[in-house]
Amino acid sequence: MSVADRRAERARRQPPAVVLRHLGEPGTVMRDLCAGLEEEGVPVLLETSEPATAESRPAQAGAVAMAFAAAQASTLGVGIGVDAAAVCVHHAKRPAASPVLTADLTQARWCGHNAARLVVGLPFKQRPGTTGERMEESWPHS
Amino acid sequence: MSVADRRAERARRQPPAVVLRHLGEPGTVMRDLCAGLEEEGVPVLLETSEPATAESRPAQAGAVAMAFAAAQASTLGVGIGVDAAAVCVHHAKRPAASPVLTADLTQARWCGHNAARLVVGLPFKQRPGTTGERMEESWPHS
Amino acid sequence: MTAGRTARGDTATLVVGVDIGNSTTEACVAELGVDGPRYLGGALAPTSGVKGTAENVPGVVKVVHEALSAAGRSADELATVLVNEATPVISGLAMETITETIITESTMIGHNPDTPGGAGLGVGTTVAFAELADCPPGEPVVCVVGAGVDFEDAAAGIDAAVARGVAVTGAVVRADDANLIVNRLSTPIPVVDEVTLVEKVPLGMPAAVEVAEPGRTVRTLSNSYGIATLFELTPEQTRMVAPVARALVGNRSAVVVRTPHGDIADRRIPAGTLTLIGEHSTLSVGVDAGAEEIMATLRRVAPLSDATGESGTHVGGMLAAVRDAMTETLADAPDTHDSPDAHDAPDARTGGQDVRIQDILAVDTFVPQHVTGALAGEFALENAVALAAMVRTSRGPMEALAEQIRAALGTDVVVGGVEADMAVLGALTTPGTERPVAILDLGGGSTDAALAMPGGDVTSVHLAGAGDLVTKLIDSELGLENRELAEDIKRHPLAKSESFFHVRMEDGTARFFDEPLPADAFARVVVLGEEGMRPIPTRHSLEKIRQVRRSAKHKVFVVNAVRALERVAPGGNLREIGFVVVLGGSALDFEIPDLIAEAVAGSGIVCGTGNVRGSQGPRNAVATGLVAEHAAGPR
Amino acid sequence: MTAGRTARGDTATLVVGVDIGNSTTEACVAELGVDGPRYLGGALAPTSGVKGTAENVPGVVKVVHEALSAAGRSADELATVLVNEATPVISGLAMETITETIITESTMIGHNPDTPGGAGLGVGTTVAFAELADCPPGEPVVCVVGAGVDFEDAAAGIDAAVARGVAVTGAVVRADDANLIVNRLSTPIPVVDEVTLVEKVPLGMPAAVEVAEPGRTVRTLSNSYGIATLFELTPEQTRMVAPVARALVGNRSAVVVRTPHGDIADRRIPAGTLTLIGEHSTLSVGVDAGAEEIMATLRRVAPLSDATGESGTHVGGMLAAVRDAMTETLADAPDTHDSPDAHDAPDARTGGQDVRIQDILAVDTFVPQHVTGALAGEFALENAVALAAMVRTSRGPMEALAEQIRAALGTDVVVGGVEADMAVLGALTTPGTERPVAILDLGGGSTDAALAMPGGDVTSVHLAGAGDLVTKLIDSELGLENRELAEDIKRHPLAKSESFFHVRMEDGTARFFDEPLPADAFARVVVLGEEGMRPIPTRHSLEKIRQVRRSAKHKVFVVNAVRALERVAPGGNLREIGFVVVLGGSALDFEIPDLIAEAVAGSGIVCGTGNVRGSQGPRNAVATGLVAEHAAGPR
Ligand SMILES: Nc1ncnc2c1ncn2[C@@H]1O[C@H](COP(=O)(O)OP(=O)(O)O)[C@@H](O)[C@H]1O
Ligand SMILES: Nc1ncnc2c1ncn2[C@@H]1O[C@H](COP(=O)(O)OP(=O)(O)O)[C@@H](O)[C@H]1O
Ligand SMILES: [Mg+2]
Ligand SMILES: [Mg+2]
Repeated sequence: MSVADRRAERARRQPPAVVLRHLGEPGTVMRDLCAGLEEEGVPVLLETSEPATAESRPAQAGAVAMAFAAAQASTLGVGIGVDAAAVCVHHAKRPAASPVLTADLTQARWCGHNAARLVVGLPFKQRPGTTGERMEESWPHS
Repeated sequence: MSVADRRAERARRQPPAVVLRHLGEPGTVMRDLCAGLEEEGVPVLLETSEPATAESRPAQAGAVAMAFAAAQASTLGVGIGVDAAAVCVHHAKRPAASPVLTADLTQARWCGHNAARLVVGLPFKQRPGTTGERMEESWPHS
Repeated sequence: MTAGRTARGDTATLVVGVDIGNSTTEACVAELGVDGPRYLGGALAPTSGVKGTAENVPGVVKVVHEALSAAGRSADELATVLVNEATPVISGLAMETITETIITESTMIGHNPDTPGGAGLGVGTTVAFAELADCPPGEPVVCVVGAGVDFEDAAAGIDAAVARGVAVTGAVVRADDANLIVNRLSTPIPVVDEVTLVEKVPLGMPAAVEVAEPGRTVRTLSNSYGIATLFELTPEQTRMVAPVARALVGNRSAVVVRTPHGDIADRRIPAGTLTLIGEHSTLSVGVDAGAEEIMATLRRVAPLSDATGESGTHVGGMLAAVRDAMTETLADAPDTHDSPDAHDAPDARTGGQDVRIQDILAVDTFVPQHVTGALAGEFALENAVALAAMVRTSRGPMEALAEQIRAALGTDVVVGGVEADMAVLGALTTPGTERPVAILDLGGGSTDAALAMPGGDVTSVHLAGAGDLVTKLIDSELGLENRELAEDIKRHPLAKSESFFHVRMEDGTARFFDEPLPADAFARVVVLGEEGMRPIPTRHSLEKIRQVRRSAKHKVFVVNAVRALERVAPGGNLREIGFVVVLGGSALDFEIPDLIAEAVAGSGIVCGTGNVRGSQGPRNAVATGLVAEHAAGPR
Repeated sequence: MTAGRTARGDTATLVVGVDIGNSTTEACVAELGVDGPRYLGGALAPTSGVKGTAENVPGVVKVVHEALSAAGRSADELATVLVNEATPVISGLAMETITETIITESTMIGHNPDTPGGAGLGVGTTVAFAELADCPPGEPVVCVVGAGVDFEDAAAGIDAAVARGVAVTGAVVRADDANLIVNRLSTPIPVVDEVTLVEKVPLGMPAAVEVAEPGRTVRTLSNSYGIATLFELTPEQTRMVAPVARALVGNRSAVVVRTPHGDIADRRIPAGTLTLIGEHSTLSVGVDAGAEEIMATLRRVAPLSDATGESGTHVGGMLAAVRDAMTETLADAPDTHDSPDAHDAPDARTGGQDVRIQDILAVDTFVPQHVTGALAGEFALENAVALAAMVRTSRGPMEALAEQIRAALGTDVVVGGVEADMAVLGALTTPGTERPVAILDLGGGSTDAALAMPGGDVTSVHLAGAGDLVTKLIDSELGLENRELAEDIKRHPLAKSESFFHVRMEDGTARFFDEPLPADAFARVVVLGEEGMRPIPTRHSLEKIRQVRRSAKHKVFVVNAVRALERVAPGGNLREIGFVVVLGGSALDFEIPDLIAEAVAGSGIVCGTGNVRGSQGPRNAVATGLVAEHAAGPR
């Protein structure tokens, strides 16, 4: 069994969680991602990817491929990949090349929220900087 | 990569489907299972397991283990295992030892329906022979 | 605590007020000092036996001890126990189904299998699958596939007939095989499956099979003129077929068979009559006239002196049972006739057999019932009327009960003032209230109201119908046949388990769980009760269950709250009431107080759930009132 | 086809009936032989320009050619084109918001963040996070955490204050950080987050923060007496705070700040008045009195001769615009005054400037609006009144139009009989119908009805309000600001995409897809329109959207159907009508005909969607009637 396989095996024995794979040391990007997931109440499992595999691909494909692999490893079917330039959220049931969403590193917090919302079936949060949707809530009148 | 890993890899490239693993030749049990899935409109992928791995375990554990492995391989996270005595429906997100349902071979059709319903989030059909639940539908009166 | 006692000196006396309710007995401990009562705590327990009888003693002893120990006091410090008047209230519930749906000659199949097959409309003569091979070419047929026919054989047989030139336009199938058959046909046809009594489908008759696209409903068979077009009906025949079309509205699939006398009838079942005896007039009304008519008749004879129901009907039985139960209670009470209560209606006499129904609440409801003659186990929502009735004495056999409590506790027992007055006094300990204040005491069997005007006058009323009727409506409208589950549904919000790891709450929010949820809850609506999630074993949607729950609360409590407030308000004008304080067990409900507040908001009333003594919520008002009254000294 | 022609001999003449509707122009081709008309087909296209004007010619030419080519005939075989009277109808819609919610002094926060933190109730003085370190121990405080404070710092700061003995009981936070903060505290507190204008929360004031368990709603801050208890309010102050409690009903989290003059007001906005001029009396009614009052006033002045709206209001503007548009249309028509139509109300005079409003429909609705003074972007559902008005002439400038059609097509053009008579004749080609029959023509701008008695008498009525008003109500009640999406929602069922591979239909059934659904539809409500799934960009639940859709249809079409049938029925008694045939574009709707059928079912009426000529559904009635009338020869 390869390292990746053993890791997948381990993940299966863990409590259900979104899997987050990233290059190098956890920094503020990872902190933001985890914060988004924690605020939504969905657990996350951090794993460092070997830079070797990731660096041989272009930046975004790195995040996408990592996210897809992470999604396969996640008992919840949701994975996040982070490379030097991008964050990607993926779902195990989607085609590998068609991730749920990708964003630059400044939008990590938003990605974390939406990875969690993917798990519990809530509509995604509006991407920061886009216009808000109408009617978050409303009080009845009489 | 082992045989099992390659198979999982192949499944991922397939269209989304429930994965069904069984011992030996497809027979009426498999036909019933597939009929249940087809009637509900959810695709299924048939795979024969090597008897070697399965026979070394007790009958039910065989079906359960096969179902769990099948669920891991399924892009929909739902797997079915069939051994000489039992049918098991499993979900990738559940603990390996706690399948969604197990039944004897005569209830294969019912298992097929419920594997499909697991995918689309419909309540399970009543197990054949148990008393039906109330109120399948009702017409309003005026 | 010790400091408090010392500060007040030795003059402080320890008293406990006890309110014996129909369902719940409540206690309030206080120390009476020079500057009024100092409340130390309270307790509550289920009432033992029928309110106002000697059976109540164990419950009273229990709450007194619990209240004392919660306050850190011992029984021998206790000076006086104050008990409310505990006038027995007996209430009853009954239900009459007043409509019935009957299909004759197997005219139609109006069920909704989860997985019908094909889409579109097929018209032809019904032919058994076994006879398909003998069908002459050219004739359009609808194939009826009975039990035991394999789906591959069914598809092959239909395809062979089509190849011979037989126009097989649709099929009706016993098994859950519709898509399996359609997927194997060279040309898809509409197929309705899971028709349990398929052998009863009349053969050799013109028939139509319609299946709509997923998420849509049939358009032709639910339209009288659609059926008329298919079967070339005359206007007279179209008139006959109109009920069939109406019954099929909203279905995704349907079958209509044209038989010589086929019909679907919505029969009204003659239910018993109810005779309402007012002080000035007596009127009878058929229960099948519906709740609105019954309540209008009630208003016409008001004030009500008594009511009787036709014997042999549920209503007759219920009214008799309520009367008998009260008679039995009073038979145990030698002192029934002492001190009639000035606050109660003069008709509430309680002598011997002279027990009279004081109020009735009729509510329109529906009950899911199997349709007679249906081929696929269809249910129809039949109309029904639920009735609550109430008998209440002006004063229970209190002295005997007080004597027994005295003996059991070894302290002085004082039978306190009028219950409504006590409730108002207790309610006024809610912060933010002042006279004119009305209380609404929402119990299990009755809804009681009292209005206290600034001068101190209290008017009160006791109406039939409260929390138990809500539970019954939920139980029967959802067809649960499980009162305890219905009670859970009444009290708690719903959710739907959407995966093994999360549920969606009825407000749309999601909640994630670390441990996988039980498989038997999968995709089910669950009620979030005290002991966790409880699946509801029906196929009703979350929205449907929620709507039944809320409408049951509305039909009982909003109606009764308005009825009660109009009866106590000066000139029936709600604007004369400044504050409404909602009390009682049903005031603990998570939505009933809001429903009532919304209903009276237009009248400029401040309405909210009571918070007795600023801490007890809607509980303990009468017990607290007893203490307050006692502390104020003899009036 | 050729055989058919030959069989009928050379005496058969080819005619096309053309119905110019407000929205749609329809044609019906037939061959008139000795034994009546033989229908060959039809066509339909959007009406070009305003009905009854020369602009209609291109549309007419188009449908005639399409109908002929569909029937396999050429234009030079055509003998006669029959055109309906095409009386112009101009309708208009307007909306007035009549309530407004204003929060003063930032008294409350009533929004529902998805993820508030903690659970319970906290009461204390509001303190900015930066000042927390200076708080003396002992004092209960509610911490206000502004923008830019990191959640770890927030949690550390609160924990430090607590360690010093400051009772931090709750927090109000700018960012979406509630759970992040609560998870890091030694003792959890209720935290309301995503308060966008957190810097406006008044500091140094008593405040309460309440967060309910998931799936539950606040119990204390939505109860007037709960707030009174927390802030020790007098009865007078409690009365002031009651609207705050009411606004918070149903929220999972809430903040109330007690400021000296803090208030929340439900102001009624004085909207304009509407003056309804009847034949016998004139009455004015304020639009803010609501739809019920407006419609009651309308009944009091009936029959209506005209209506005016206060200038400077939406209603005034709308009525003036409708009038102007009609005046302009008529100005193009030199022959306006020829042959006034006996079937129409005598008040529908059309001379020059003398254009009069013929009917008005008022509907109560609501519009989600930002609450003035709200701190977290809260919306309130403000009450509004929507109005539809209609002007219709007795006869349009038909001769000019007929002349132009004649020129364009090179055939004889005959202006046919009265529109209502033609519609009835066409409707009676629906199988299963006979006189007495009423038609209900549900269009875009108006709902028309006609009753044909067995003798042949036809009574007709034209009412304001139809499909376009339904679309407008859906648009505004959901706050879409997208009429085209609203039209889609009106016409098609809803679904919710629950995963990347399946959607749940509004009837609860599921549908699986082989291809992953687009990520932007994930967990969204979608409408299943002709071009596939279209996500609805709001956060309304499927049930909410469905309920708005159905109630809009009910408010317009059920109300108008009953109004119209009562006006045409002998003595207003619906039981005199045997059959109701529903026609027009809105009769194609998947639920409007069912809603109407249900509403009239009690009156023993057979009601269904028309099926003109047994094949055209609810379309083509007038065009078919023109042919039928022509075939029957001069009466
Ligand atoms: N938490 C709760 N939510 C809703 N209803 C409740 C709750 N607790 C008790 N009830 C209802 O209160 C009713 C009993 O009220 P109670 O005041 O105890 O009766 P009584 O006044 O007759 O003694 C029952 O119908 C019960 O279902
Ligand atoms: N399939 C449909 N479902 C629901 N409404 C429809 C459908 N097709 C058209 N409509 C509605 O019909 C109305 C137009 O009706 P129509 O009879 O064409 O108007 P008119 O009688 O004014 O010519 C519009 O409001 C449109 O939204
Ligand atoms: Mg089926
Ligand atoms: Mg949050």
